[in-house]
Amino acid sequence: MIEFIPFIAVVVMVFIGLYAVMFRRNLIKIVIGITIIESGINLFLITLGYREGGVAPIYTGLPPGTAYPEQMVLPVPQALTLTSIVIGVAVLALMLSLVMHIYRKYGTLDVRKIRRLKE
Amino acid sequence: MTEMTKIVKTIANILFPFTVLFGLYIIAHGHLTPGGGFQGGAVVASGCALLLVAYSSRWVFKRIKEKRLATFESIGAIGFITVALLGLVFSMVFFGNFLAGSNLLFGTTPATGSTLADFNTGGVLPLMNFAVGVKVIAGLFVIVLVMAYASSVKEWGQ
Amino acid sequence: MFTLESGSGFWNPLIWVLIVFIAFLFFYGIRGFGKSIYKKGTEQTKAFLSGNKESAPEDMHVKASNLYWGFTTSMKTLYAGLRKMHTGNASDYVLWFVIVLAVLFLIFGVM
Amino acid sequence: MTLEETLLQHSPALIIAIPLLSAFLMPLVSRIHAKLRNVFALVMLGLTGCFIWLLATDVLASGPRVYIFGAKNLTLPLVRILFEVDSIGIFMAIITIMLAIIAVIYSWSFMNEQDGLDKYYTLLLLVVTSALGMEFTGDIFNFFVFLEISCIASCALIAFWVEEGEALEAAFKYIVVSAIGALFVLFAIGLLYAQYDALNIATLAQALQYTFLDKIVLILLLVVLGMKAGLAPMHMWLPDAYGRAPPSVTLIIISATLASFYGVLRVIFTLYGNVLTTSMRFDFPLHVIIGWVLIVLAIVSILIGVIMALIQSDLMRLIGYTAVAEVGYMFLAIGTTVAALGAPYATVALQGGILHLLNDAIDIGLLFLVAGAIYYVTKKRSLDDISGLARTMKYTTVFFIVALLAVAGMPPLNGFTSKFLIYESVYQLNPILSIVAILCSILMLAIFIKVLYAAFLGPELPALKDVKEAPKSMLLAMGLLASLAILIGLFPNLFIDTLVKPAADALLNHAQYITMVIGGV
Repeated sequence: MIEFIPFIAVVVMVFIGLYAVMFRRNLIKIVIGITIIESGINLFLITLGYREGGVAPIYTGLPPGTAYPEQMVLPVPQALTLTSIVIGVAVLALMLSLVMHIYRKYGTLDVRKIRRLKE
Repeated sequence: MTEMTKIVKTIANILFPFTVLFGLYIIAHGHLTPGGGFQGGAVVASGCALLLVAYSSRWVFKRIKEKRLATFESIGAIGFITVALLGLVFSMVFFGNFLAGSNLLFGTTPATGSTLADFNTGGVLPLMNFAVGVKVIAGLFVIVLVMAYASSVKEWGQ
Repeated sequence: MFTLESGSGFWNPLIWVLIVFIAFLFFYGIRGFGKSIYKKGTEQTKAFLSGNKESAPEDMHVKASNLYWGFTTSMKTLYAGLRKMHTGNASDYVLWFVIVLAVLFLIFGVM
Repeated sequence: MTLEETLLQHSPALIIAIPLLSAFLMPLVSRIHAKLRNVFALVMLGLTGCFIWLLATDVLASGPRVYIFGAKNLTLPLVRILFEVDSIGIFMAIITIMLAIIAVIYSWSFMNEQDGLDKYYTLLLLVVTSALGMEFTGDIFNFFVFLEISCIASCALIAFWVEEGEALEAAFKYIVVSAIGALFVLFAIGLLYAQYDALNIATLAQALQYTFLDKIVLILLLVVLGMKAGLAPMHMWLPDAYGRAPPSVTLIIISATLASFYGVLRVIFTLYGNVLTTSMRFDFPLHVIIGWVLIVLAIVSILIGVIMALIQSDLMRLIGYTAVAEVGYMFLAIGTTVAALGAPYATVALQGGILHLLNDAIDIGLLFLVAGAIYYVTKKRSLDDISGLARTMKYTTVFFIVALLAVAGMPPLNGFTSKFLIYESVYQLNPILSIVAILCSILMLAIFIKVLYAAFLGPELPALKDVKEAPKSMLLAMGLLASLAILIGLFPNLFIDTLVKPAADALLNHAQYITMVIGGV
């Protein structure tokens, strides 16, 4: 059971993020919601690569007596997570700068009032 | 953002070189330990953000031009792709590691097994880490700088 | 080479072009029977509106949103529904995405 | 090895590397001289086009090509990033580079009064790079990375007219929707990696078992990529983004959208190609369910796109809704192919759908260029404020009429050839679908007749007395697309035999795609 807790956390985080995006009105909160989803998915990837009692996959820094490569955690999901984090930073910066510009133009952060483009 | 008190400034002055040094260490050891260009670059950029918080964003904006940072960012990206293209030239494959095992710069072959890390290994990986590091330092710093500056000015962009 | 086969029919653009060309020649021939009394820049070319004066271009201009008035009016209920659907709210865009995901999960889950 | 062989061998990498390198060289180049920037972008895209041409001739003649990054040979386990280029990938690449070159030609005059153009060209080249990467990659995680690059870069381009609040709004909506979508793609990739320990599309396709998790992956990938391609009812970002981006940018975003559509094709036909005939409950094979789901969504897209376009008064937004309908036609063709997998008309439907990809890019692109030309000379967006432009903009009117007939599927223009194939094959699956498609095509003609009347015919307004014809580079860009539309319309077989049929075969014959990688180990 204990090994499922990260996955439950992933689902909870994704749903909290989706809730924030769908039902919160403030643009900043929507942006926060997206980052929560992203963290949930990063947690999912990290959990995939984790091995019970594994060590960090540093080739030259193995503790004496560890079997190589059976006791290392998987490095590929970590690489995926790193890439995802890097992309997340770019998306976050872009979204926040758009929010700043939108606030300047619309004078509000309420998502229900930012809909000049409809129908 | 306005200037902060003298205490904050002094602490920032002391911490700034160490933060930058630590970031550069992470960039340089990217091929041996966890970390690399992006992580180290983020640490250096957060050191620069420390300056932004302590001194005002105007103070930083006067000293460092946004255009120059953008140029550095391009140089980082160009360096990365150039190394990849050099792999195409020297080892006939894009992103090829032409320096590994050549006993030149970063070219020695590491000993197998659990040994001490040898800095002079990794082939083109450290070079790519440096390129990415330059790009990330410049990129993240310009993002933070422009955002901080823009939110401190009432009628910005005009 | 120029015939596009679809398994149950075919389409040859060159035959089509040929037919249009022949039709054009035909009508051009008919046009030749008319009298050539047309003169540019005379009263002939002015619009005849039952003796009324031609109004200013702004008044004659039928705006684009007034076109197809009949169609949109008769489809009023449909358009009311579609307008309600296109709220322009960014949250609703995500909501639609989640709804489609949920419906597909349901379909694939049952099947 | 001769020089040509060497270039050919490395062309998949170079096709990505050249636009990427030139994107980051752009800020430095534009410091030298402003005009040099335009020339540089055009030359670099032309060079990329040459490599695509070189690769296309080889791929069409002798089958798919694999390119491995960072190593000469494949070794197990397959953790290498690799590109796999087959006929459908090269077909998409040709569309992308064509749109990119035309967009750069168009922006020469269209954007020359703007500032910040170095960033504009950098982002434009990045979108081109990412679209090409999505089309060539043989690695599903790499696909995700390129998808994210394309969404970030095109979002920044949509907000390029930053002084307009609506552009920012459209960009924000686009980034919210596509960021969430891309995260779900990453989630799906994680699920695939968890089960099969691989990220390579060919290896995954080989190992796929259609377990419960694979079901989730399939739905996530289909819905997200469908959304990025503009499938209703998740299409709402599309008219916003298309309508508010500069028209030259819209052309590039069309290619990114089509790359997402290519992703749908790749997921269904290659990734799930082995399990499409799996029997589900009630003895329905999987492909029938996928096919009918796609068909229903496609019909909804066509209807919503056409009906909503009828009441728009903003010209670019109107074209955006028609683009939704056009995407619907493509999905209708793909849905028919999947639902009737194995039947002779399924191949015809697939050919129609793939040809419609090209035609959609040309027609919608041409319409946006015309709308951009109108905006450039009148500075007005609404159709209510313009009238009688045919008197002063003769060439633009001609190009608009070509685009109108093409997009409405009137013979002998290109829209007709692909729609003809789609109607004929869909009719054999279900006649009602075909009738709906034809009726919506007629409605589309009505919509554009309205635009023709409102913008080009009618009385000449005094406010528009001194408008001039659009500048030469814009006319050249429109002329290129219009002549392509006529060319494909008159000689459809030329394109179908050389490009479309190999592409359709490559999709249906997924075993070849898999053995290229698995057999190469």
